[in-house]
Amino acid sequence: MLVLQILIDGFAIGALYALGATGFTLIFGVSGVLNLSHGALMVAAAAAAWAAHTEGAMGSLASAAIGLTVGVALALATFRLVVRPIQRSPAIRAEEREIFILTATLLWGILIQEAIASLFTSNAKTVPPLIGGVTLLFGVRIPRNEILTAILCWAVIGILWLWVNRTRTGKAVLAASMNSRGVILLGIDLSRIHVAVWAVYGLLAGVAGVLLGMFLGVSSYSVGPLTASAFSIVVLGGLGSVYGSIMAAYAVGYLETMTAYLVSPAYRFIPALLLLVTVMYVRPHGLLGRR
Amino acid sequence: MSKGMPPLLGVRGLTKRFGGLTAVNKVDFALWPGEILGLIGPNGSGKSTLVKLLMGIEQPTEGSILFDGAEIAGLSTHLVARKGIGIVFQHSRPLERQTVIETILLGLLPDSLFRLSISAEHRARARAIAEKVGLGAVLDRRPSTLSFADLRRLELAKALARNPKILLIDEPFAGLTASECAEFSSLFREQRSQGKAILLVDHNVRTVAALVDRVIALCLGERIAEGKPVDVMRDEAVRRVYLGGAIEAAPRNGTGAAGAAPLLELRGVGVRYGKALAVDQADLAVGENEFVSLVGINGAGKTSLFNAITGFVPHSGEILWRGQPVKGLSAVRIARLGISHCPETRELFGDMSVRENLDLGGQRQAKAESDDRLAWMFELFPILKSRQKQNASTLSGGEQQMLAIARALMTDPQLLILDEPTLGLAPIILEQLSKALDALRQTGKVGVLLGEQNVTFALPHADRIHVMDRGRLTWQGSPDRFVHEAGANYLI
Amino acid sequence: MTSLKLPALLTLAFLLPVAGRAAEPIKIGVISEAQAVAGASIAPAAQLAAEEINAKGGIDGRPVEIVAYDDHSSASDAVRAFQRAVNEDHVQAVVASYVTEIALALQPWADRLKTVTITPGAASDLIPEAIAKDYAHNRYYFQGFPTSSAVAHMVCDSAKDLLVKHLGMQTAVIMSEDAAWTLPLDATYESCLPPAGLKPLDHIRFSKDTTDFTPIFNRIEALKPDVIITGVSHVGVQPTVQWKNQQVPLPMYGRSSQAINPVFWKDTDGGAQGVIMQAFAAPDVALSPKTIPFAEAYRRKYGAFPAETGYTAYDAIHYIADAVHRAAGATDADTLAAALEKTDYEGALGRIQFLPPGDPHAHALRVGPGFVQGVMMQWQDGKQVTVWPASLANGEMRFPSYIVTKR
Amino acid sequence: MAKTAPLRPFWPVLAILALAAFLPLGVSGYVLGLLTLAYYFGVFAMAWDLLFGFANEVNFGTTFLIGVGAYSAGILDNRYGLPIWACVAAGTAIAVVGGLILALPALRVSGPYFGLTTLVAVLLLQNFVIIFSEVTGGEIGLVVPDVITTDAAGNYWIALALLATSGVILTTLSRSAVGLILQASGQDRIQAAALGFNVTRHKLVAFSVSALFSGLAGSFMVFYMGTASIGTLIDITIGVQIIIAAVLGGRRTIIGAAFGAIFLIGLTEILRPTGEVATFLVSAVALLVVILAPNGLTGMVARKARP
Repeated sequence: MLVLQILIDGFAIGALYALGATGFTLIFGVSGVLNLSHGALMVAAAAAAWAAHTEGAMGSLASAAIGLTVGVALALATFRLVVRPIQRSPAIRAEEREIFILTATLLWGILIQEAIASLFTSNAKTVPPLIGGVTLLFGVRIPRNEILTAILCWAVIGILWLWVNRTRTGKAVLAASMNSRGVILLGIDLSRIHVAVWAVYGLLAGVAGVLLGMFLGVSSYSVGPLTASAFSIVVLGGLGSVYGSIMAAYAVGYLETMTAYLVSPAYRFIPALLLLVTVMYVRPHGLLGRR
Repeated sequence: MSKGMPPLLGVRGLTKRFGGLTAVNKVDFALWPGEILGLIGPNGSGKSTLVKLLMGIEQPTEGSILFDGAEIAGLSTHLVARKGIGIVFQHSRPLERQTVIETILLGLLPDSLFRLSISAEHRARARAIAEKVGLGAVLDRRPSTLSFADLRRLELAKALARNPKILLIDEPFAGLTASECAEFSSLFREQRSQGKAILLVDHNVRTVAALVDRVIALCLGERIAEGKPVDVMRDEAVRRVYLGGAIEAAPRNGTGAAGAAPLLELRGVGVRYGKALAVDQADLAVGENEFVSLVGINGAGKTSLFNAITGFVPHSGEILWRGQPVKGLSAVRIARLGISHCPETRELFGDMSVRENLDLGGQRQAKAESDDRLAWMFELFPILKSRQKQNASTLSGGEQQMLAIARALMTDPQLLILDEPTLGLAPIILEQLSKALDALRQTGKVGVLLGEQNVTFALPHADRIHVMDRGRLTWQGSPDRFVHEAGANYLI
Repeated sequence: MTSLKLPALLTLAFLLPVAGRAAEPIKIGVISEAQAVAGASIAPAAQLAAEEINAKGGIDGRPVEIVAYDDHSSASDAVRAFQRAVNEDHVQAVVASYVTEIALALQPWADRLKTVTITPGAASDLIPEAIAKDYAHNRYYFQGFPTSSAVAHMVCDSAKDLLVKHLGMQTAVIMSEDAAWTLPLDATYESCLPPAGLKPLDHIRFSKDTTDFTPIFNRIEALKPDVIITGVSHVGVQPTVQWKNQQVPLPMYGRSSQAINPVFWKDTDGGAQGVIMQAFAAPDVALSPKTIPFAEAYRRKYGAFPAETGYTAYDAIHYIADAVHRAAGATDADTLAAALEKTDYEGALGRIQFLPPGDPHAHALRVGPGFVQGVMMQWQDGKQVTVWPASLANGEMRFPSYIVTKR
Repeated sequence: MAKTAPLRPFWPVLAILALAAFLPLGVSGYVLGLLTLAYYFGVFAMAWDLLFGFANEVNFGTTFLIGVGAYSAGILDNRYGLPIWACVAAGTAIAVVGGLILALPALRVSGPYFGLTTLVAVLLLQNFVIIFSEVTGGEIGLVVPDVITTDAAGNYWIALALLATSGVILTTLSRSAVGLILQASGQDRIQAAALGFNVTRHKLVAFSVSALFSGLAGSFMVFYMGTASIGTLIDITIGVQIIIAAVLGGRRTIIGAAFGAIFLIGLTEILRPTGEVATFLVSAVALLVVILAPNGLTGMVARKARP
């Protein structure tokens, strides 16, 4: 019974973590950007969906759509207003771009967080679930929405996989993540690819944010922890490796869940953090790191 | 050479493997005090790895390095340096925030954690070293304001400050003018006269011939020749590496296209990297369907010129495509004009399959058209057809090169720029590549601008030859004229 | 940079509204957190109180002026705001913050800058304990909110009536966030629940950064208790929504600070249905004749009912004014503190008195029947229904269908 | 360029210091309090900049060092009643040990990987403070009963002295022989090693020095504030503010970091009347500076100073 509970609960959490981290790693893979406003994007999407439902009296699906739109819009804004000006700035040397992008996206994340707090207060919000009720699975009572969340997460990851492996744009994106110069050589417009990737990233972050808002709820305080968790998972899995991220997401999800069940919910995060430190020492480039 | 006394540096069986690749294979050599030894080899021959092994930057897989009789193989870099080996890196990577004098002082400082002040004696010595290498006038300037030659001087000064017994110098003359080369040469000779041993690393014998006492030639990680510069230049194995064997010209069957209006025309094109002049006043034209070869040793400026044409580096002068200037166009726009660039680095998508790589090349065309071209590519390079599902990174070097060419051709170019396709490839592969190029030439569908250091490979595939040397186009003519006029001088 | 910035600051100081010295207003600084629901009511409620006082002619003719600051929920920000209030804006007293961390951070500053300071919302027992321990240094500090141990006692007292007598419950699991403020709360729960008739089966503390409460609820359910006794403040929306989504068949009962806020229903999208929480004030419960008029006035002015800290901040301004009046207009910290210690004022919260200096909870609010008493409320269909004490109750307990109670 | 180029900012800085020292004669306790806090942040930012400039590592764990130092000092005072100087000394020493622990991953990993390890160090410390709340006071903070002085001017002078001393020592260090080696090691570790320097050892030193000043300032700050809490010392947002201050002031200039901190805290205070949106506005200004003037305030001043 306990084993089943851990298995099921960890599965849903892992799926959410995986979805959140996939976009983060995608953006790093293609444009080399560690977007520290990641958590802010997720929370903004969730908050927008919440507001559309409670303030705008929209249905679950419509408000979720509003959340996704906000996610995409903010991701594109992040790219246009923050990342690209820095990448193109003649005053910033190439080797210093990393610190500048980290600092600027952090600040951008704080801006979004403050805007959310001002508009909707810092209280936690929950997006209305797409479906209600609970169901019994092997004797374990699970909210239907939790099952739907896990399914949706995997569906989105699956669609992403199809997009990257089956469509022209997707393939160009994949190619750009391996060798951006090779893409230019073939006359494929890299800047359009970047826009496409940021849009897809926004969509992923939006879906992750809205689902998180349904499943667990978010507040403006979640911005930092969400960014930190995506960052950890992605680094644990190996930067730029989507498979690594998914693996790491489940490792962290199950470790946290097991700690909460078997040790104490008060220590929930500690084993995962220790795991992270250990992996950094043993495999400095993550579980599936390339180099 | 005083072979009677023990060498300062004795290298035996030195080997370095990176995974499956053997970069340095059982290399033996010795270096005596008061000697300048040249280490030559084409790109990818393992020179740089060898230097890194000596300096402790990479750890050898096997073999021994004796310095003054003591084993230093496997020691970390700072310990090797303290024994008395100094290095001048190929690329200047100056400390951006320190002045010239500070940088030289750095070389004089002991490795102490608690030393705060810099003694007057140190300052005086730093100044003396600066004067010696010709930096006396720029003591308080920062690297960003220095000329290219001064940056090279600074690198040398930093290494000299350590007063090493052995100096490893990687490509000392790249990017320098003739008078600057002479200046550096005399500095090296002076060091030699003081009993220091110098290992000069360079691409070819000619640049260092006047300076070195002895030369070792490396190819594919192995030592292939050793001796006096003139002997090494005459060595059969070395000539094969650089020239690829007997030089032959092959006239094109059918119509040549030299008379047609030029597809690509370069007028007085120059390329600079900061302070280094890589290409100077290049004039060149490629006609419709014409095959033009640009021959020159590594570092001559071929790649820079190609990068200028395809918009990866900015240029001065004029580059015209069908009479229209390309200046200001992005690399993507230029690629879309119909110039396909297949660089020496190949730039394949390693974790994608052969088929996916090719499909990406044909991405901008309609499906049917792309399929046709794919069929043609499989005809041109049959091996690719059987490797379709394999990841590009798992292919052999030759197969990767074929894939790179095929992928470039998939974009339906009117001009294909091929940069060093033979780099590091075995002779058997060269033959296959050669056949494919020949087939391409007979179709008359596309012009080719081929950059090569391997003249034997370049000649049969050319309607015209240009020779490039130190950034300048020094000779042009037909392949058969090249055999008589330029070929003999090519190495020397 | 220093030379550049200072003139700007000084200019700004001149630009700040300086009331005419002739009217000699009583200035009260209010430091709060507008972005947090629990803190957002503090400044508006204080302002309302000041307007009421001024409408009645002020304190013996002197108007009350509120100077508001936002501390963005940061202790160092709050310290700076405090310094600004005292040294720059020369306020006579400060009402500051519902966050315990900030309240504690300001405690030493009340002494250093000799300014009477009242927290309208921090519940930690540490605050009055520090005052009792070092009265000489902390005598300017008052806790305008009951302590967490008082909260726990109230939960136990009500549980005896509502859960044990009424529903026949016998066992409970305490679920609280791992935080310093819950230490005295939990200790009191453990000692007062058994006499009330509820046996604590376990005591689960969880990290306040927890977002997934499934393991916690599953652990609790496995113990088969009759009720979950809560002690949460940093979290609230998330456990509530997950409790509802997972249809945990146990009532949640106890302190849940966020649940008291009128917006909680919206934030949880109705997930709060059936949650029972302890509160010290509610808009429709006449704790005193002043409660409902204040709540209504507040709603008229600001469009929504105040949070719990609105009532305490409103009262705080009034009893500060009362103390100034009793001190015959003297506003130095010592006189004002002495006057505040003798406070006996009927506020919106009930009868306000501070425990005397000798008490282990010196300067904390006196709690109990006849004083600040509080209520138990339950969320029912978007409304907070008062279910305890019987004298104030305006409804019966009702639970969602998936919650199984014995009777 | 003159031969005294490195000494150029000396006189203006001295003038500003002199002016700063006499400030308590002319301004209110509020401005002093504000600057006191800004000075402590200035030390934090300088210590961060030292690590960034010397070791070339983006350290998200600066609040780990501050927190370890400050909490050690605070706990020693709160629980064992040690004299203040002993608490400060012990806090600083423990922070240095923390710095060495933080340096260990830096020897193996770099870039984002190192950044993450330092971030994790902060998160772990935060978790431990909460879990061991009986000792640390948990989320509501730790009361530090002793105080050096309650006088605003006194506290101001202590902070100013600390800022000036740290600034002088860190600047001297950055321009000294060992500083030269440290900077070379940070910029290009292979070249530095090829000149015979033990880069590993120097990196450890850079971390220790950074930790020393972070811990020292952190320890003094708890005695000034009278409390220690996660929100004021350890939280990631504090670390972010410190990084932003250093970048705003002009990275790799040491002294610029101090000005950045004063500017940031000053700006927050100037914008305080805007209430809850102050943080938003401050972040927006900071973001604009980062994007439009990447060399920060010192970069702007330096550019103006040039003809």
